[in-house]
Amino acid sequence: MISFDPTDNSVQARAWYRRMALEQMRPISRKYDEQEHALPVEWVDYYWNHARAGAPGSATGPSDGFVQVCIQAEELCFGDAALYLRMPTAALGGSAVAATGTPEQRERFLRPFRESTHPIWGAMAITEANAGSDSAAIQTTARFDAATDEWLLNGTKIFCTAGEGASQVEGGFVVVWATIDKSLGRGGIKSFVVPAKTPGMRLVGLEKKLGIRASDTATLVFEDCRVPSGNLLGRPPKPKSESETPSEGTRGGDKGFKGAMATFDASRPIVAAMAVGVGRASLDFLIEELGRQGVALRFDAPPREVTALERDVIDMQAELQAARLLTWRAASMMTRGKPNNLEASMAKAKAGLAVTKITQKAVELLGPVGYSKKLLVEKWMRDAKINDIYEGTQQINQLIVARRILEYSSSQLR
Amino acid sequence: MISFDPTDNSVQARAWYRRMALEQMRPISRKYDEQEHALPVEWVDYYWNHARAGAPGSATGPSDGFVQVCIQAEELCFGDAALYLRMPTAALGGSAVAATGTPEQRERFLRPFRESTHPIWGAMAITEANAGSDSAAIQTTARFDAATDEWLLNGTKIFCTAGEGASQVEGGFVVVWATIDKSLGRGGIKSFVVPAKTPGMRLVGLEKKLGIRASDTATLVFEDCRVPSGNLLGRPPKPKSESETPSEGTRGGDKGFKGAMATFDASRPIVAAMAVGVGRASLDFLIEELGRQGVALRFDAPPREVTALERDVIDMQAELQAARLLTWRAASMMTRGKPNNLEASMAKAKAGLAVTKITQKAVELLGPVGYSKKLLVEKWMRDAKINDIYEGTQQINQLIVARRILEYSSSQLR
Amino acid sequence: MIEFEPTEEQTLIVDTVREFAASELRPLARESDESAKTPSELLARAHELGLVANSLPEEFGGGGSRSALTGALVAEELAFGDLALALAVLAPSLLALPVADFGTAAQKAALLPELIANASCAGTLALVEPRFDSDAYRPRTRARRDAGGWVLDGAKCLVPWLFGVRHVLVLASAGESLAGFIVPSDAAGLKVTPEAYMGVRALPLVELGLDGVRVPGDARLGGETSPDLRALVARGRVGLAALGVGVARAAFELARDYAKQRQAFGAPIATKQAIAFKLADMAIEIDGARLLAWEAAWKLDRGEDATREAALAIHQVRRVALEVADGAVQVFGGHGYVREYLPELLLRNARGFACFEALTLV
Amino acid sequence: MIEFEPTEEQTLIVDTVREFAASELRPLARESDESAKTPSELLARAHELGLVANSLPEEFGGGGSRSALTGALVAEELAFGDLALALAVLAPSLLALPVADFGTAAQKAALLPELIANASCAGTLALVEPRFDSDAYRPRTRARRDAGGWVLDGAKCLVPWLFGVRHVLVLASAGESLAGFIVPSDAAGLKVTPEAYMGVRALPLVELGLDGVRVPGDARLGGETSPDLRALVARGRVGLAALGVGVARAAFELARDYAKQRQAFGAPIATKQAIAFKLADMAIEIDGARLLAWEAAWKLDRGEDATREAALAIHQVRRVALEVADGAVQVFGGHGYVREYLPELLLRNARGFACFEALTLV
Repeated sequence: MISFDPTDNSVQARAWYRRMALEQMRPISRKYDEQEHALPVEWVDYYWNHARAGAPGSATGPSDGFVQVCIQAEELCFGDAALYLRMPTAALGGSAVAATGTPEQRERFLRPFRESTHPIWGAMAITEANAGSDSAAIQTTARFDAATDEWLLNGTKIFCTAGEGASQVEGGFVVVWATIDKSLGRGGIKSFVVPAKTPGMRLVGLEKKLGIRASDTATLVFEDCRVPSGNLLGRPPKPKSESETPSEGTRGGDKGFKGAMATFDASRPIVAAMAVGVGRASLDFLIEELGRQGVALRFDAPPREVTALERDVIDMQAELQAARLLTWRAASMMTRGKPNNLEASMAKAKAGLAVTKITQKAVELLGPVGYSKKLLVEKWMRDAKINDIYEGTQQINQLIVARRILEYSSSQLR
Repeated sequence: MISFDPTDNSVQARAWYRRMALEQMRPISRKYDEQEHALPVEWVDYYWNHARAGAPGSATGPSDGFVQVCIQAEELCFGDAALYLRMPTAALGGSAVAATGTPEQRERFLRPFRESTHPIWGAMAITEANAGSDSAAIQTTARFDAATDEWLLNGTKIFCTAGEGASQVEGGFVVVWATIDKSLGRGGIKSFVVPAKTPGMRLVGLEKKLGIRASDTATLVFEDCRVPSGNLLGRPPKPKSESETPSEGTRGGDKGFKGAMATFDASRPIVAAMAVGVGRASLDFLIEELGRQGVALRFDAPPREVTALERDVIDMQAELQAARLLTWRAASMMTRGKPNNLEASMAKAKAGLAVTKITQKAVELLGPVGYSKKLLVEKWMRDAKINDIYEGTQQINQLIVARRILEYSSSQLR
Repeated sequence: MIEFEPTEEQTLIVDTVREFAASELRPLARESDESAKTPSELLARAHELGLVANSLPEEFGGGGSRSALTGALVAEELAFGDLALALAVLAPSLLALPVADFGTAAQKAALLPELIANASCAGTLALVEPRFDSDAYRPRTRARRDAGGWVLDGAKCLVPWLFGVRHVLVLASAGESLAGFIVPSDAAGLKVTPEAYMGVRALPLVELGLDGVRVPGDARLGGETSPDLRALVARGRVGLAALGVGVARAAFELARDYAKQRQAFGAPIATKQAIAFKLADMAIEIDGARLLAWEAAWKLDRGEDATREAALAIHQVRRVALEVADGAVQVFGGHGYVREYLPELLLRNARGFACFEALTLV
Repeated sequence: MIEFEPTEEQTLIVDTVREFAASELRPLARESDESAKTPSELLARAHELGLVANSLPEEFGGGGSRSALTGALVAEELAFGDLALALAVLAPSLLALPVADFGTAAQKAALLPELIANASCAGTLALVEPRFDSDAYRPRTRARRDAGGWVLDGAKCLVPWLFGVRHVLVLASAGESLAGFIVPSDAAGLKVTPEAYMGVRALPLVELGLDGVRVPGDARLGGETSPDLRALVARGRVGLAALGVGVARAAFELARDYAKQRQAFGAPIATKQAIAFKLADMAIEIDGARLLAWEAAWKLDRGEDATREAALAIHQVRRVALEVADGAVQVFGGHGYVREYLPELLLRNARGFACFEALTLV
């Protein structure tokens, strides 16, 4: 049935994370926006020690499944999106391991996130200077060294979120996309788990950014970086017919480019939820502040009296809620095991754009106060914009949606 | 120098056409919207007898040149865009003859518009069922019959504005785009003047439309329709080198596809001006009606008091004026003989879209009254939309602008 | 639990209505618009289907399964067929639902059996007023007490007036509250004038002049309970939002199919990003607007105040329906401007949501 | 005659300023933003160029060629280099122009020579107030007469405060009219607090607290003529509109060049319609906004009231500057989000136009 009623578990989790957002994150938002690249120790420690296990809830009661994960992401990004991205978790690297790794790999790489005595991070390294939206253009290579049964990675990855923590702190790891054979195009692209501090992996820079400054966006260089063959994510496939190329048939993991791309179907609703969280931070603050200034916002004002402010706020609310519901729908399909590639991209495209506009509008409506560094409204505008860019830009998600609704392949609609 | 000060001639013409708009056109707007396809006799006769010679003005005083033509089009479409399109003039057909015809052709085809004793029309027939924006895909053929020194036209043209008048009333003519050799692509496309009532040209239908219903949008069929060789617009070119294909070298007029496309650089600012006229009709009426209802519109209202209505109207005014100024700029370049292909498409794209939105918004802001047939506001919304479609859709004009600003050819940016 | 799947029963209803819209509404859309007439057989067939009766109380012959959410699902499917005909088909609920929700026992007994049994539309509702700032919550039409009854003065417009209307529920300001009065269609002082609008032309609409119209005291909906009918506005907005989603979906699907088939520059125009991305945006906006309408309907079904949710849903739908219909005209190019194709009709209809209030109810 | 060609003299000035912006402003844009400092040598070089002095009366050493239109042309070019530095470079006009336009003979004689001769910025202007609904026409900062002088109370923000400021023109409500008061920067009761904003970081801005600040009677701009300074708001808006056009043009050109060079899926991204059409829209909107700004400036030069034209121009520019800068970030993708490239800086600066008033004058 159609219902917008969260389960008790979700309600409880929402309240729990909201309190964390307001009490643990907001007070240090400005500090770590200004101290770009500094580790937000108090937050990292708090999360590792008090929040890592997740919100208290009934294991037996009904769950909103993946929708609850979205609610959690929304609440934490309502707190601070940059600190959310700096949380010590396996993050997108973990999603990749969970989605495409073997049981042994999942155990080996994810256990430390439960058992490590100090905070650790996971990350995913895909983008390169000349391979942004066009992941298939990846130039980082993985060459198999049969002598040592190792893969040698060579290349440079940019825009790797949490890449400092994941590459530098013992126990974490970076999932690196690399091609084992450029002639195979997408088919040659595989993911490799590179544990933190592996020789040959170097952190060469951290991006200075418009927003989410507390998040460590790293440039990582791989120079003859060796990882054991067992770090190629997925099971080495069964021997195939002779017509297969040897490199594809004998060395590749069983979930290559397509498998990796499929993790976007899970990550895009989360990014959408994160965007919604930032948007809500702005919108809630705006409404509260207007209230403090004696501006009531009516849903039933006489047409000739409706103020521009009122109409803007109604519009922002409608847009935010549309984005949130599209997000929940994509997540709900995920929970039910339904293919949600279309809906995930719809949610991401809508949320990225809507929240970009909502946070920009909030700055506008608050006048010089909104533009000032005294409030966080200007920061939320800067933070929000990333959601329109990463995990597939607005344009890439529109492209995916267009292909789906038109039933066009990627060669028919480019 | 930069100036927004119209010449005395323009001021006088504006007043003259505005009075015509209000006194001659508006009173019959609704009537001919309802009596679709009926000839608006009173208007046609009035125009032919009293307005054909143009606005009174000083022949020696300074002129705004092509800008004044835009002002005239704006005023008349402020009156009624459909009646404007039904005016007995050579219209786009005349522009083609003037731009690409020889002096002899100009004299032969345009003189009747000065001397005929009854109203006559000119028209341009380009579009075909499968060649809309893609004019190069034209299937109508022109075959040369050396025996009679005539061209034989075969094909079907749709969306021919004023096509009924131009094809049926003695003295008028239709300029038909046809290919003399499909293998030449665009290079094979030439324009032919087909006088009204030429055997082989048949009017087979008139479109029932959303708006501009008083305008006769015709479907014309050409079956072995013969016109003298001298009706191919332009001078037969000088003999060329042998490497030229004979059909191109010996039979084609000297201004083919490119010449014909160039007439759009003149017609697009006029279409933009027409759009601005319709938009102004809506916006002026809206402001007057709100005034009658006691709603004052302020440009300096305190931020928290600005009404949604006020902001909408400011937005409509800014958009309309931006469209108008872009139009005038493109026209002014035309007057100065400067290439204005980019600016003409900018004006058309902006005006078509802005006025679509302005007229839609006016209906909205006037509530049930705006939506009702009692006022003309709903008609203006229907009329306005054509400006976003003909003379190159919004998308085609964006494409032209994009190619110019990127310095891309039509094969680089498709 | 947060879920987005209709129940099996709802899916069944949706399938039935979709079929009905495809076979009975869509084929008549153009012709009814041109002739400005609702085919009377259509109403009879809709009555057979029990679309309205299904929501009304069992004791008076209805189906007893009232759900705003189901109503929204039904409305979208009908409007996907044709908006004007959808409004006509659903019109019997305009009087029946308010009477069922707010009426006194006597009012229910007097009106519901006829409204349920009768294939023609015996009742209607008048809320909108003929002025630019028609205010759903504060009509200028006023009701004042007089000699134990009420006297109504004012004007209404956009009142659906199908053949057979015998009563109209006139919403008026009674002091500070929004009250409804059941007025016979032949009441003295009631002047009925047919109207024409840019869109929904197949739906007969009238302007009502109320010049000292006298009704007895028990003509007030709910009688002595004097209910405030503000909730009706939300019910109207949710219904309209769902209809608007249906109109937008119709425009989107036409545009999508046309874009895949229409060739230009040697390929379907859908292969151009400018067209493809426009279609993608349409799809996204339609789905977002639908979910807002669903949430508001769901809230109504829980018996909660849905003023806010309904306002958000209709706000979004007003924009989305117009933009999508306009986009469809644009995708069709010149063909979008002629009445041989449906986009121009959808554009005219879509614009109506800007001023529609309570033209349908869920 | 309706024309769109700058005069030869204007073209010469534009070329000079464009060159200056390219060589002196653009290269410093990033560094000044990061360090939140205006390089003082820049002001000296701008002073040499006479950008401000050129508009001021000859009798006090200025160039005597005042034109809002020329001012708009100059402002666009400077902002194309960098907005914050453009505002800094133009800041001396904030006090000088109002004094030239409205000042008494004594005020002119006292202030203009220094403002013209001095390379540092000796005067500034305070209009905006630190609240969400800061109202250019109705400041809450009030001036009341007291013992032959005036007492000022209130608060201002977004006040440019470059090294060397000796006087600030405080705009305040004096009864119903908008009045200006020339206040020494060290006046008792005047509290100067540095501020930081999301954008224009290179420009030193302060909040001013005015707590019973007393100034003599002749400190009122225009003295006994008690001029209403509402016209200053229009002059500010026209200047800001032109600056906004410059910011948008900078963003557009960066995006255009990047799109032609950046490869994805085997071709420059500019060959994709989604990108190419976005660039086309940017170009169209920028040109439209520029023409609105020009028209308002032209009206000022005719000595006519340009309240309406200035309001339309700034309305349009607020939207266009933001959308174009945001679009540039989008075209740059991930690179648009990092401070290695300029689009993010342009986005932060562009958003400022929503609250800027009288941060520059023409």
